[in-house]
Amino acid sequence: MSEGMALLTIFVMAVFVGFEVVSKVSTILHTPLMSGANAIHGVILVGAILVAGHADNAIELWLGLFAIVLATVNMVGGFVVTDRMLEMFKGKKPGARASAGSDK
Amino acid sequence: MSEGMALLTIFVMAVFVGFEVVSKVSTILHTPLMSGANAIHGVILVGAILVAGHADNAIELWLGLFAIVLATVNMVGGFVVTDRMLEMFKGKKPGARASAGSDK
Amino acid sequence: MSANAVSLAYLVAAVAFILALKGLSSPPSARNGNMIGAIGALIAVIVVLISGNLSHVWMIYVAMLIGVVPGVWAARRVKMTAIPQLVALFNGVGGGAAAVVALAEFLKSGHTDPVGSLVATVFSILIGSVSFAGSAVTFAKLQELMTTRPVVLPGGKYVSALVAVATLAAAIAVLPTGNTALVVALLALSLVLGVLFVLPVGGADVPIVISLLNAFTGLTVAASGYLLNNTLLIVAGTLVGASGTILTRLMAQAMGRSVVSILFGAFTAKASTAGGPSEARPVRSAGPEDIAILLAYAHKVIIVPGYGLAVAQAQHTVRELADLLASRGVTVEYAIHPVAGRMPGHMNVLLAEANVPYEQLKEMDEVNGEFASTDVAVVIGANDVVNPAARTDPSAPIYGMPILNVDQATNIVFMKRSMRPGFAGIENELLYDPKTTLLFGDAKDSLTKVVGAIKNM
Amino acid sequence: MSANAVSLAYLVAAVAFILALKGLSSPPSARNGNMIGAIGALIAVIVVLISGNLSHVWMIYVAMLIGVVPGVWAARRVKMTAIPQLVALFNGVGGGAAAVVALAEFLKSGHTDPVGSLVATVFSILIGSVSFAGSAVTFAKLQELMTTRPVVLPGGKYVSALVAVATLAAAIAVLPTGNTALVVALLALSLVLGVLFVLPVGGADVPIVISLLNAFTGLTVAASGYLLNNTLLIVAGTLVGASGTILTRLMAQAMGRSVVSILFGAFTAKASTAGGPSEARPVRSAGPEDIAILLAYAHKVIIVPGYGLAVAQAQHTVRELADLLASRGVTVEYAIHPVAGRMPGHMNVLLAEANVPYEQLKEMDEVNGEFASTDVAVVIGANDVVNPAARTDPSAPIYGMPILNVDQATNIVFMKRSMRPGFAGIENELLYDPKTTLLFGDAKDSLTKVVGAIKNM
Amino acid sequence: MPEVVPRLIQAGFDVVVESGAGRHTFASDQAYTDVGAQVRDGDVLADADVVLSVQPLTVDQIDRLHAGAVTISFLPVAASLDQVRRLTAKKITAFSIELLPRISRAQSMDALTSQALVAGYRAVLVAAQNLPTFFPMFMTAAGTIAPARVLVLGAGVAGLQAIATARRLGAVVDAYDVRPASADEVRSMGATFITLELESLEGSGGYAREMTEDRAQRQRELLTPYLAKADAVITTAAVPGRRAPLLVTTAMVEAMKPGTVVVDLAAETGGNCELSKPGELVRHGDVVIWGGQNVPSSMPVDASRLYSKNLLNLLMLMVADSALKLDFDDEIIAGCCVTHDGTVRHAPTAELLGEVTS
Amino acid sequence: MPEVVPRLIQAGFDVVVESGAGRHTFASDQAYTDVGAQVRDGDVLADADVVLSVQPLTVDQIDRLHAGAVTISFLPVAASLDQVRRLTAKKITAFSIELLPRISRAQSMDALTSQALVAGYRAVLVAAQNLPTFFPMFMTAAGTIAPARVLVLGAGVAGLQAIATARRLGAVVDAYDVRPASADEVRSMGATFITLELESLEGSGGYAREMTEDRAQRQRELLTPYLAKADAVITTAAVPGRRAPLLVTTAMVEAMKPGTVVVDLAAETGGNCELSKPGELVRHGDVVIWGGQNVPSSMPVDASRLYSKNLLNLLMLMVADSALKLDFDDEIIAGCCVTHDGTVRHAPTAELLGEVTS
Ligand SMILES: NC(=O)c1ccc[n+]([C@@H]2O[C@H](COP(=O)([O-])OP(=O)(O)OC[C@H]3O[C@@H](n4cnc5c(N)ncnc54)[C@H](OP(=O)(O)O)[C@@H]3O)[C@@H](O)[C@H]2O)c1
Ligand SMILES: NC(=O)c1ccc[n+]([C@@H]2O[C@H](COP(=O)([O-])OP(=O)(O)OC[C@H]3O[C@@H](n4cnc5c(N)ncnc54)[C@H](OP(=O)(O)O)[C@@H]3O)[C@@H](O)[C@H]2O)c1
Ligand SMILES: NC(=O)c1ccc[n+]([C@@H]2O[C@H](COP(=O)([O-])OP(=O)(O)OC[C@H]3O[C@@H](n4cnc5c(N)ncnc54)[C@H](O)[C@@H]3O)[C@@H](O)[C@H]2O)c1
Ligand SMILES: NC(=O)c1ccc[n+]([C@@H]2O[C@H](COP(=O)([O-])OP(=O)(O)OC[C@H]3O[C@@H](n4cnc5c(N)ncnc54)[C@H](O)[C@@H]3O)[C@@H](O)[C@H]2O)c1
Repeated sequence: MSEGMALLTIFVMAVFVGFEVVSKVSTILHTPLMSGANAIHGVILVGAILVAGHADNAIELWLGLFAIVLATVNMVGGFVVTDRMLEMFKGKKPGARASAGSDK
Repeated sequence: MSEGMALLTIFVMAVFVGFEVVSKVSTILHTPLMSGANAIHGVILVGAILVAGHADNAIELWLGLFAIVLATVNMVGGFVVTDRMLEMFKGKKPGARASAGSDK
Repeated sequence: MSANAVSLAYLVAAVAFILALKGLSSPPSARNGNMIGAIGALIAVIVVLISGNLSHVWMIYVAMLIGVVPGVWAARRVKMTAIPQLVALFNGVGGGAAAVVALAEFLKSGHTDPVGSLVATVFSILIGSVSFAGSAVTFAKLQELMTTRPVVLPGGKYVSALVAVATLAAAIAVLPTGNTALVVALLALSLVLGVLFVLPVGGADVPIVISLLNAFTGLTVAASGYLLNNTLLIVAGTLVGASGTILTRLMAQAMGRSVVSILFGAFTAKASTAGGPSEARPVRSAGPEDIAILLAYAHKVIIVPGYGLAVAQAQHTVRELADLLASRGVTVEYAIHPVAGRMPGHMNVLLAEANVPYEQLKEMDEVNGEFASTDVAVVIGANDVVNPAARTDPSAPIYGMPILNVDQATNIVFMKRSMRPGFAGIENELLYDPKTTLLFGDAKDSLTKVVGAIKNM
Repeated sequence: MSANAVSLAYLVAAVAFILALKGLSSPPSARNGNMIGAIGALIAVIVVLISGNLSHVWMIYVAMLIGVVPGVWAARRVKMTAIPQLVALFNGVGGGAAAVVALAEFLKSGHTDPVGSLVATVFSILIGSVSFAGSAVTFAKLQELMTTRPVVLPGGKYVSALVAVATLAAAIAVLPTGNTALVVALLALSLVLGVLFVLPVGGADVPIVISLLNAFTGLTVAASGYLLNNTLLIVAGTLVGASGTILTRLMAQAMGRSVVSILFGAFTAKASTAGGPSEARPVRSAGPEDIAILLAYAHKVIIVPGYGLAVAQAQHTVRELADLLASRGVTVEYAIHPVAGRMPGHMNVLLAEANVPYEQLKEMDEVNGEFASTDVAVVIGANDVVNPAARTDPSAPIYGMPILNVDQATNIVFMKRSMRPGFAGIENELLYDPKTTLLFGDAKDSLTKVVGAIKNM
Repeated sequence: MPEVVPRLIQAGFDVVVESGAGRHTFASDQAYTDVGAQVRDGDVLADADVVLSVQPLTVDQIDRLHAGAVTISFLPVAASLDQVRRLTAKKITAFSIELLPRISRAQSMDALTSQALVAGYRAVLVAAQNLPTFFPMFMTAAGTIAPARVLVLGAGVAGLQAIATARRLGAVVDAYDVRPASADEVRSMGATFITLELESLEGSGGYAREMTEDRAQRQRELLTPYLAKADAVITTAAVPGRRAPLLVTTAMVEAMKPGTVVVDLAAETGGNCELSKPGELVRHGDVVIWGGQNVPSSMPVDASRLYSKNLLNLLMLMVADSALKLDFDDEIIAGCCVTHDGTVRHAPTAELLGEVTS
Repeated sequence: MPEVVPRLIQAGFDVVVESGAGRHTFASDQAYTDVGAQVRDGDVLADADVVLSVQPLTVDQIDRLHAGAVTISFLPVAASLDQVRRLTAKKITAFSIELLPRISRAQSMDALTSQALVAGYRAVLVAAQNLPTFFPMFMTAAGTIAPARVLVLGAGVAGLQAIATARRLGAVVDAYDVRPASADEVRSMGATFITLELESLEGSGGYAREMTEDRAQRQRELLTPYLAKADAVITTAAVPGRRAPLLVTTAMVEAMKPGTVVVDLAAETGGNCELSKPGELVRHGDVVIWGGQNVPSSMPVDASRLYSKNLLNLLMLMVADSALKLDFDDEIIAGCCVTHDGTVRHAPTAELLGEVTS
């Protein structure tokens, strides 16, 4: 099996996992879930670090560093803000309903 | 990434897909689902064909052919019998409840 | 075909398998799911056949033909009631095939294989053989070629433990050596282990064991796939292994069993007798989901309320069930026996409270002719009023009392808490009828669960 | 670290992300899910940092520090109501990062890359930039830095179409040539496209667009992973892409919108005005699931029945809801206003029919003090009896009538069919209260759905 | 009722109806003739083979029957020794509905049950009618009306039906009975069962046994607080063949709230309440006590409909091949036959007669 | 009722109660004294500032009042012109409960509503009591009893309550009213609304208007088949200040099934049924017609409880700072005041008086 095919297979499987895992989420979790997923794609930080770490010239380096800053904001901020949204599910503390997102 | 790691990744992803996909099945479908899954692992037929087709000596060949027979029974019989079990869900025809499996 | 095209086709087949399992998980899509699975398998087989550089092609075709004929024939002809043993059989041959494939691969290149491959080989042979032998025994049990009761040999658990240890030793010994003789010994020991593993399992646990062996076979196939460097086998096998594991747990849960105690039944003296069909008379009980599906897919349902409905104060819930079914296009009626309950008109008072429209209540004479065309009669907390002893047993205190002809319905569901009799204190044969399914528990609880299950469908 | 160890660590991180999404899908496990995701991300970052052969390590650390500070600060300090725009912002910078990574990779080796990698590069830059620019605009909208109404430029749809075509052309042109100038052009065009894409979206659709852009970013990350030959990025990006897509559909469904019409809002003149907050007074309506969660996580719920409950004949269903909540440990009471309904004691008759215990019925005077400590007041088919105009508006025909102090509850849920007033024919300010959530529909239908949703939790 | 006549004719009977018999049930003589019965003025008894009636025949009426005739009616044996003697003398076969065995098969003939159903329902109407307050709860602009508390003593057929009807009207119902099974039965009607710290009493056939005076005294004491809380009390307690147990004494009535209504369905057999008089509305202080007398007749149409169906079912048991055929091996026929062919078949009655004559 | 006395005292009144006034509601004179009222024999009117009563004061009683006194009671103005004249002459301020505007705020004072509630409930009890059959359905071993069909004509407060009570007892209920909103209201009680092909009539304040004789005739014709199917008919139709509409003629009664019961709550204002006489049970053929007269008084305790609460709420509206203060800008006070300070404030009455004297 070629490496490309392996990656494709992994990609397809990941698509299924992604579909299945969230297919039965309740409305109230839409926003936190979106935010959590958003934080996860902050792993582009790994890519950014690789780019910066293996930069051959200044422009690559600076692009990489710029990407690191952006990706870090995405990842760290994302997890923290998601956690804040989910505070209402800590124990059984009602009423603190995040008025976010699902507003119409 | 080594080929082994790719296969491992695929394996892990497949585990998740397998888990997720059947995690909310109703009792009445337990037996048909088992039977369907059973038919699916009949794809070992592919392996058996490869073994027989690439056999270097008689013993490998015969083992391969034997495996082909077994695997074919598994695969073909499995899909047919599953289909029979599922006849009750054809349109809305009740009463023909497969009395299988879930008997106590 | 190029290697990439083959891989792509395999990927398509793998996706088909995923969709098949997904489809099989819900009633409306189950048949299509199975069909998609079959198509996936077909694609895989065609691809491997045309992907070229196979020798012995004609022999392969003949072998497949030899496999197809009995497979289809058995699957077609077998009686509905014999399906579980057939599934067991199919599973066994699949496990066997995987073990044989691993053996053949080992013979071809085993001595030179890296450890990783040897591990896969050993795993495949061991588990495949256990699955094969175990399935053979379950088949024999279900087909009643042997006793369905748990078989406990004298000192059985020591023998089992011994064989298990020996098998493991052989398996480990193979790894550094790649010794063929050891592999053959492993094969033999694994077969014995498979037999010992299933022998102590009692009748009720057999379906769970079949499911477990099914998961085993899946993992074997995945291991074979690793050996052959074939992603499709890995994915398909893993899918079956994973879903089979979950399914085994779900089945055990639904039947109130523990997988672990079944797994180690061979090694524990106690567990070996658990759940055997030692009760003189078997009844069939089921979970709320089963009842839900039975009802949701019926055309006509008659509800027979009795004293238990009143005791449970389940009048509102039964109405909810009736409304829910009606909204799904099922015809629902209530059959009111004149002496159901403990007061004349007890059921009327009860159902009027829940606002059941009077038109849905049918008197006995009016409804008795309808049972024959009824898919499911749901008897909720009633007993004497449907007891055929009133017709057949002159010594019964209810002999001569007209009863509701529930026994003429295609399926009968009883919701009650136990096997205890009703007011007249006599056993009800109908509880043991093969058409009958029992849902034990307080009527209100049971109804609530069934309603929930139907809503989730 | 060996390459295999790194891969293994990445696999662990990928699994963590899967578990994170799984956890985030159900309320009780959501917080842990998020935590697991964070741990996965931490592992990934640590591994890439220590896996060796990185240059410029200190600069990298500094860059990360520069990112952490504002990220955490913003996430911590922002007001609850401003969270959506923050999420949009985070999403945008993520997309931007992915695009920059792709650009850097391209600059490094783009001219020699195979077509496959170039496709990934182009995809990454295009979608990443769209996501970045689009998110920036949504941020501006939500933060009210610009109007929240759909912005339709004169001839907007032609401009959009033109830019889209140009972007596509640039993208395609890059593939055979690998021309740097074209890539820069692509970048610029994509940014413009992102802006044009989001401008015509009205306030109500913004959350859906954020979710869509989030899925886009996921796919961009996956593409970057392909470029960098990094499985973790592929898996994580794909997971987010797939789940984000599903989520977008779910969100659109829940709000009764069509994803397609939002997607192509920029190209269709009509769609651009749909659902804008052009109605003079916004109300917040929600789906049964929202109400279900609100109720299930409450400590104390007061049900306020009115004439609509009687019209819908939903007495049995409301009791079911109350029982269900009580069984989950929620305190439930009914607040009976003396003139609710159309006949003295109307609610009593109704609820007695459903067998609601008399003790759960509270008179107005008795219950009015309790609303302040109530988490959710559920007003079902009532209107006049909770209308604050009775206290505040001397010209109202109900002025001076004592009312139920529903407005003191932490959350208010109204179940009614429309915004129409009740018997007295006057508007109810409470419907527009920020604490109020409306569930439109026949009371019985709505209640049935809420009950179903709670049972599914 | 006219609707049973065709079944009788089909079974081979000639049906003769006393003129005016259907007056209270709105069944005109014409209605009977229409379905094939003969309507006769004057003496319908002389040539009758089977006589179906509600009340037992008087000695006079018995004299007019020919030997071998069959009578089916209510016949409280202990209180009708004269009639029994005459029936024996005239070799008439007499069946007493009261003596019908309480087995499942006999339920369709069980007039005690069907008439108790009517009585239980009527008892609640009487209570509601005489209560100065509402049964149901109302929360209105003019204040809240609390629901009435109804206490049912004796939860047999009539008692259960009273519970059901009172609950329907919205009252809060408590009930008490001595039989152990009745706790579940009461709960199955949605009422609260009162558990007193007393041993239970159950006789055969689902009936209660009589209790010792000591136990009765204790029971009354324990019930007093419940009576004082009640707005309406409905008593139905009975022990077959005995005087009804005394459950509510004058002192207990005096401890009740003003305006309380007591409905005593056992008034005819001695009364569960000391003050009740059959067929009368007695005022004692601010409490009203209503004594039932032939309660089912206050709802003549349905009461007769059920009763005639009961008698029909019983009679059909005695018919084979269009001819009367008494099978004394049948538990039901044997059980409720009082006299046959000159002998008293009902053992306790025979004993009683023996005692009296000796 | 004693329970309102403390509120009155708190508002600054001295409360005087006629001795024996609480007789029918089991409120002893002692009970009144206990809560702070004075109980007096004989003349309690002479020095009263405010007189609260159920029935309008007689001319005699009015004469005993001093000028400037306030009376609150039912006062059917059209039928009480004598009293009105006297009230005017004596400069007494008289309020009529009937004239209370039907606005939301006035609901707690609306005695018409509270008394209609009682009447609707009692009407069903009367019907059930007089019906020779069951209300609910029963499927028993002795055959099936069909549920009673109850027809309610006029679905105002009393009618809705009658529907509710009849449904509680298990009857199948149909109802008819002329107001368009009542279709939904009837359905909200679980009964079936009868739609006749007639235009609807709605006046102000949720009341019905009177209809032309032509339309009335047509309505009767269309209702006839429904009446013939019913087992019990409860009529509550009224048009404020007018004779009750005639809904059921003698011919229609004669077309009813034997045993049918008609309960006419409008008997006092002329009757919805031609044959009804207030306070009497009339038999016409096999049909029984019960005419209501002061129906709430048959359930004195709760009726008075609600009424006294209504009066209390109304009186409180006239009190400010512990003193009586009539604010004629208040829609309610203005609406139900008949005479004040020597003038007739109620326009239609003034007209009527004008007509009579002229
Ligand atoms: N209608 C009358 O007038 C009247 C009067 C007196 C006697 N009877 C007699 O009563 C009998 C009536 O027949 P029937 O079929 O209605 O009742 P039944 O024969 O007494 O059976 C009732 C069944 O309900 C079950 N049950 C009790 N509580 C329950 C609960 N909470 N949830 C679920 N199931 C519950 C019991 O089984 P488990 O314990 O296993 O749950 C029992 O087997 C007849 O024999 C009749 O002759 C009738
Ligand atoms: N109790 C009495 O004695 C009496 C007598 C006469 C008048 N009134 C007056 O009636 C009013 C009673 O207040 P209330 O709050 O109970 O009622 P309300 O103010 O009339 O409000 C009822 C609400 O229920 C909604 N509704 C109607 N059918 C529905 C259905 N099938 N499903 C869901 N919602 C439905 C209507 O809104 P949608 O149309 O948007 O669904 C309406 O806003 C007061 O003004 C009172 O003065 C009372
Ligand atoms: N299986 C059948 O065919 C059948 C038919 C009808 C009735 N039954 C059963 O027979 C039983 C009695 O029926 P019934 O109503 O005709 O009985 P009943 O009229 O003889 O007595 C009425 C009730 O009074 C109760 N009672 C007696 N002494 C009492 C005391 N001191 N205090 C309180 N309560 C006292 C009895 O237990 C009984 O429940 C019921 O359980 C009924 O279900 C069975
Ligand atoms: N908003 C409030 O404060 C308030 C208070 C009490 C009652 N109301 C409303 O006022 C209305 C009438 O109340 P009421 O019971 O005192 O009225 P009512 O006693 O004057 O009349 C009773 C009913 O008879 C009906 N009717 C009149 N002529 C008829 C005819 N020819 N055929 C059939 N029916 C006829 C009327 O429509 C009315 O429903 C009701 O809708 C009630 O809800 C409102």
